[in-house]
Amino acid sequence: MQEVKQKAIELLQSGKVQRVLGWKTGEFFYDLTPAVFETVEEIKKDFVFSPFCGANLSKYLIAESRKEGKIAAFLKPCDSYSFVQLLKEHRIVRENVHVVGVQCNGMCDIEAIKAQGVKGVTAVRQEGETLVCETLYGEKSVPYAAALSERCKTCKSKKIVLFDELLGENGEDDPDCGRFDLVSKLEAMTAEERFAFWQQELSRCIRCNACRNVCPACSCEKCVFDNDTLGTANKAAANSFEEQNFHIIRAFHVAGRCTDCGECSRVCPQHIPLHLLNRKFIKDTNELYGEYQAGADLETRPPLVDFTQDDCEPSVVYTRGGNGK
Amino acid sequence: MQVNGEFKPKIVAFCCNWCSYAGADLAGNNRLNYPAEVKIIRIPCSCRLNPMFILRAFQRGADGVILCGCHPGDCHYTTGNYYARRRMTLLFSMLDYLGIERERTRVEWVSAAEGAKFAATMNDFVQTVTKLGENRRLEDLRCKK
Amino acid sequence: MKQENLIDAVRDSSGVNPRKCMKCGKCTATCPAFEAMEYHPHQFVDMVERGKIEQLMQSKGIWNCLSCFACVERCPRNVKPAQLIEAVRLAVIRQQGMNHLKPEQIPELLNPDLPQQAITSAFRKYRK
Amino acid sequence: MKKLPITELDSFLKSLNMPVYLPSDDPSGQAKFTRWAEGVQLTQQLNTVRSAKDLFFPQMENLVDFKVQDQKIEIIEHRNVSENFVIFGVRACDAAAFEILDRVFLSDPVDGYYKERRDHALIVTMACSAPEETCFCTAFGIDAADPKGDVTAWKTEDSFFFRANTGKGEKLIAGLADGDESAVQAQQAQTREILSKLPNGKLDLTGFDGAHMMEKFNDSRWKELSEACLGCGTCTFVCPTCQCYDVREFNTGDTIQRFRCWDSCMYSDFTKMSAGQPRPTQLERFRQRFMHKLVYFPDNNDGVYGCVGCGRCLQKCPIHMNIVKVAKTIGGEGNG
Amino acid sequence: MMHRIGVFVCWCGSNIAATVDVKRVAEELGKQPGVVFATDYQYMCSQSGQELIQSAIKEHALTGVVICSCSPQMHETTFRRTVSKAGLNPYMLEIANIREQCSWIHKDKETGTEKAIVLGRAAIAKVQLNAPLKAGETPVTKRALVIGGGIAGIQTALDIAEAGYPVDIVESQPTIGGKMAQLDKTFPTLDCAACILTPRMVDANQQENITIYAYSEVEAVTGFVGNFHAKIRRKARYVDETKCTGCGLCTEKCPQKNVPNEFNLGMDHRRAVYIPFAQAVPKIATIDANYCKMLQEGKCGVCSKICAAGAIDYKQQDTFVEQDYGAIVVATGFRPISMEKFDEYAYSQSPDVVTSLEFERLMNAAGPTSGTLLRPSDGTHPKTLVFVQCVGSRCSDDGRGKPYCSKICCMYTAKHAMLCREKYPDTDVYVFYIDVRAPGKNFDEFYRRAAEEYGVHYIKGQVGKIVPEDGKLKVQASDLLANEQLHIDADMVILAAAIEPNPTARSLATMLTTPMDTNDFFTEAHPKLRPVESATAGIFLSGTCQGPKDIPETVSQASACAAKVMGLLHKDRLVGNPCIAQPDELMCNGCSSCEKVCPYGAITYADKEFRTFEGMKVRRVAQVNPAVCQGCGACTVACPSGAMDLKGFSNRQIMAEVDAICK
Repeated sequence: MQEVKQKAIELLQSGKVQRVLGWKTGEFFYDLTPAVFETVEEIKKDFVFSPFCGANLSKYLIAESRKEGKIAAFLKPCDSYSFVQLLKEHRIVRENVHVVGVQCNGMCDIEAIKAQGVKGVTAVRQEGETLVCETLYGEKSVPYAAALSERCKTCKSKKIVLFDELLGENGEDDPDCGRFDLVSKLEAMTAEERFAFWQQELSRCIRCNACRNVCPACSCEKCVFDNDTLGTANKAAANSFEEQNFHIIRAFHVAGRCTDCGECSRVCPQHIPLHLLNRKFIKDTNELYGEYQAGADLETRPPLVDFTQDDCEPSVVYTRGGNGK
Repeated sequence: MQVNGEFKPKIVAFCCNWCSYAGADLAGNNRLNYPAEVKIIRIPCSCRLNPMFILRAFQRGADGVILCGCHPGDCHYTTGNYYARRRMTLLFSMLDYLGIERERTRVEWVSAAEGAKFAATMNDFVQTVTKLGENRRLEDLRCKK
Repeated sequence: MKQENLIDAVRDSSGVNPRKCMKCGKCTATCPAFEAMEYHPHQFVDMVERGKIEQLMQSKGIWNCLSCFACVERCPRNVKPAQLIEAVRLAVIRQQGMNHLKPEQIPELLNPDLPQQAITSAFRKYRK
Repeated sequence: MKKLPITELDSFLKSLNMPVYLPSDDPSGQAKFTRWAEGVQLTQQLNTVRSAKDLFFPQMENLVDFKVQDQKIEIIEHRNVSENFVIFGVRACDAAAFEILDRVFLSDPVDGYYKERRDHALIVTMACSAPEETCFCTAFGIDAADPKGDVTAWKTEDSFFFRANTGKGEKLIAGLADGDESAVQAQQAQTREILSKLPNGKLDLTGFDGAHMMEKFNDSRWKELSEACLGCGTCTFVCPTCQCYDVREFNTGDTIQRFRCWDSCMYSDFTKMSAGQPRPTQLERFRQRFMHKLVYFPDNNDGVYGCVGCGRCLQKCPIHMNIVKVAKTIGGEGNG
Repeated sequence: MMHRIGVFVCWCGSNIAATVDVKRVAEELGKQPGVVFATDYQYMCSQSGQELIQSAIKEHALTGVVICSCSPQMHETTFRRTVSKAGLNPYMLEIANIREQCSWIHKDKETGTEKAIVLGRAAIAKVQLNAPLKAGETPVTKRALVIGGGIAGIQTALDIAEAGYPVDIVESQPTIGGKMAQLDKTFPTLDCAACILTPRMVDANQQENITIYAYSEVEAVTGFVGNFHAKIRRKARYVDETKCTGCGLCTEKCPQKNVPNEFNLGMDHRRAVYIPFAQAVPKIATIDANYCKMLQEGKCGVCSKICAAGAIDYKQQDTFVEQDYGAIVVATGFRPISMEKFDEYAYSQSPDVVTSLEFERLMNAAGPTSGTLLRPSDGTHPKTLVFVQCVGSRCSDDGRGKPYCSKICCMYTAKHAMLCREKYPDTDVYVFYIDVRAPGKNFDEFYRRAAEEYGVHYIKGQVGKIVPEDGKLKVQASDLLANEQLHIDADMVILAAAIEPNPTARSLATMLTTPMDTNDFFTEAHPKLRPVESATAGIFLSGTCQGPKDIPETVSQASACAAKVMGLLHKDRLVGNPCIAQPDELMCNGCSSCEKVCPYGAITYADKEFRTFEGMKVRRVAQVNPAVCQGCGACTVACPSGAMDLKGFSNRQIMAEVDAICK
């Protein structure tokens, strides 16, 4: 962890970069904020890399890479996929970014810790496989694995797909991560059960747009749901239709572009498992059109802007996947 | 929509200008009957169909939405229907995943020469949607009477 | 059974639309039991189309059809005369009520000259 | 002081004979204000994800319909007359927030839609016994161990204790048996002990006032504070005091429905006008939110801040930027 | 701005008015917001109907027009012109299709009327959002490409060339001439096919404006009407075309003698180096690489040694020609279907069962028997001949045959039967027919002559099966008029095999993006009014690629096709379709999704400077080339931000239609 901070200082000191994109300390141990550091002093004071650096930094590079000078960005495996996807879509000026790949053992989530019944947590320390939490009500222990963010429990890849330099070892894809298990489980349900499941989940949506605004694939200049002239603007989730509409279209718009970084679900204040929508598209495209991982490279055509003459017909839906009768 | 106690579905059919719209015209030329519940919207190509239009139709009270285009390989614009095919496959799969009846959406390739197929397709689709009954799972109550 | 019902019954149970016939006569040309049938396959189709079912039901020829399906195989319009004949036979059998032939009775009725096809066909006819 | 065994809550709520809303866990395990019916359980959690403001100021409500028939337009106003209802289990922070909302909606011109609901509501607050580290209500002089409302309630191991604060409240609990206050006092002492230890409980807000308005406005550190902001509406939508709304129209085909819905000053189209966006970048929007809560609002409202320290934004902000960090960066010396 | 919309409801005589209450439609639509005028009229497309529209536009200051009438495919262009003459932008018009898609399919007047109102409402909703559009212009390349060098292709090419435009003919075979070159005599005049065809072939060869690419194939076509670009593969003949004199010496000396001669349908043999027939154009030898010993084994070289012109070139490779064209004519023709699936006719069991095209060669003086009719099996003179009609035609069964009538069989069978009887009066000739279809000029007279003067036995009924036995063909057939089953011992059976489109047509259609019907015939733009144009602008149809035709019909269609091509090539510039994609640069984020799905490469990107609140910023944004965009709309859906929209079919317009329909 110190190594990362040291690298940030070194890069800035050497003049290789003028700014550093990383994470800044908060009031607590867990409320870290993405931040741009311009001086060594700032870094020494506030730069932090810890198991609570969940935020994906790639999206900030859309704006940051267009500013004067070069910026160093610390990217975790997940973030690196998003970075490559954004490069592919010409959203980032590559030459202005110095990518430092940082390995990640899975990021923790304060809400996961609290879900273990730990209240008023003010500090935390790792002891082997255990997290010891200091709370307003005394010390409590939580297994490290239980503190992991939901998405990190089914991490698809520890590979940093693109970097200018790497801290630590590069990892590999994990095809057996089981990230589609929940999707399969849903597919195996009846249509009624699925409908009930999604109604219950989506009905909590408050249309705060956190999922959209954090999403590296949602980098439109103006979202169709904010666009008054297009006639598609939709500010409030007035009813279940608009909840469905927003999330279906958003998932569709990022289909083939979503790298499955899981930020949407992480930031949802209502804990809607939004990643299950994106993963459905990923699972479908993998099964129907061949394996495709957005952000894995700069060349492969995304499945929705590609085709083969013998693609399956849409009627495949009537017979495929879970027996939804 | 209920008419005299009988359920009459609202069906929106998006037809590509070159094949299916002409196919629908041919069905008319040949006086092939299909239910009046089907209303056709002309689009230049099946690839013009934005998933938002489909959801919009359901929001506004449609009970079924069908897209008709040139047969794969025959697209007037060479490749449009290939993209449409992927988009619709994924969209339909997503709707199904959300528990929305999968039979409410359909894609059928109808050439300009297939007036009979157009009529048969519409007859069959209307029948299927009628059996499903009113669209309840993707409805916007504000738009219902 | 009323006339219309009979026509419907024959059409339904055969699944044949006699209107598809273009009167080419290939069924009749190909029929090995031509001599034994007073109404030849193409006529048969025509008579069903015209609703002359009772006349067909009284015909002996329907029992002489071998059900070899040559007419079905070769019909260019997919009309399937043999299935119409079968449907007429069924109509006759249904009117006979429970007057079924038992399989064990069949050997006695067998004639060495009878083609194999006819035996198979007989099972189909009488086991109903 | 009245006492009610926990096991008898249901029969008590039923005996009230009017709609009761109380925080309950939904199937995903999150607490939200839910209309009580047989089987709806009071949550064990400290607070709801969304505040109680929804009950007076719903996220979306129709104001007026314009019905189009041929070339004529008929105007239909929506003025739903409310029946009396009870909000049960409101925490001190949310209860304090009602007073802030009242200052906005009940001052002239009065918001009829809000007033209608407010007038018909009976508020039963619930004292806190286990505050979270994100709580900082104490910074605003709110006593979580003794909240306001028509009735104040305390929940102990096995009982609820009720104290009426208003005549309406008096009537509500009149039928209950009297109880001994000592259990409540013990709980209050324990809670206050925790409250005194809250990491942000002594947030120093000196200097956030009208007199220092321009100084705060022009502070150079807004840039670094707002830099990571995603411009989503999470903080505003979970906030119990945010009260901005947008008025929009929806065309159902034959009717234009004019509705209002929550808006967020964090959104790029907030208060957009034909001339454009008065706060064009996220920095200005971000600054607006905190300047409003900490400077403009108290300046116009007898020093009352537009924040109650409920801590929801501390928990929910996707990038963990919040009012505490703002106050500490730009605010008083006392924050160390 | 609120539009002032006029609604015009057409009766189309009784076509619409019979099942749609047009008065009520006009009345209801007249109440719609924005509509200031609504009326009905008997024939909107008539002169007086159009005048009515024009005067209403002026009188009521209409800014948008909705016409409820027949399909826009029918009269959209007419009405656009109408409103344009009255000073309105032609794209301020929408047509509600209440004939083909309403009155003609609904029998109940109430139903039809209700639906017509909904369709009208949708058109009104759309026209509210229409914007005046102006079409761009593109130049026209004054050169035509004719694909296929049969009689259809030759005729079209000659007509175009004579009008002064250069034409290229691409023919896959070594010579032009097509199927007609294989025919013996032609009905109903009985003049010899070669005598009338070969002079036209020579004309084509000599016409200065015509370039013949024989033994060539179209490899790729890009572009659009007026601006096509084709890549033509010239297959290696292994003979230098510029040197070969067509003397034919090589074709006599080549030691490889056992190559089935496709010109005679495999009934005799040719050499590995060959000229298909004496009058071939271009008359140049071709080496069949599959059989040439030199090319296969590297040994031989006889032809090279004897060729005085030194034209043989074993190292020749395929070459490519690339050329721009303004118009493309498809004339890919037909072939008889395979008889493999018709086992009952014993085609594969007996050489004496032949197809009609084979029979043409057997009767032809240049054919394998030098024109003497002999049984292929034993070379004897056949006495009894049975002609079977409709083999594989009019079949709606499980894919053995074709559902359509092949049109030419009745007449050529009458010709064959007649010629047989004329040359060999000792023969018995039977024709089994289902119907005799002879509706052409002098056709029925011709058929009757066969029956009346030549004593051909015409029997109504089909042949059920044919069994070869003891050198005879046992034909079992029905005589429907006599209600008999016939048994004939025939010496030869001639099958009138159905015809089908050239098998390469399907891939060509894909390349040209031209629609085909389920039988792989090219679809004409309109079955009656635009019979020689395909639905794809700039692609024209000549001959049997569009449907079965005899020679006179083929030639007249070929000339009609030429006239259409000339009409196109005569124009210097083409007015394009203004309904094209347009990006909103303020919303575009330059992600390249649209570019990836554009079939025409019409989308490029540019870095542009935009004024923002944070100063000038450079962003990558999409640009559409209006001359290249064809308006399919693929990009509009690929674009996640909705920055790309399609003029004339905009997101808002389509959604307005959806709303109006679902209302």
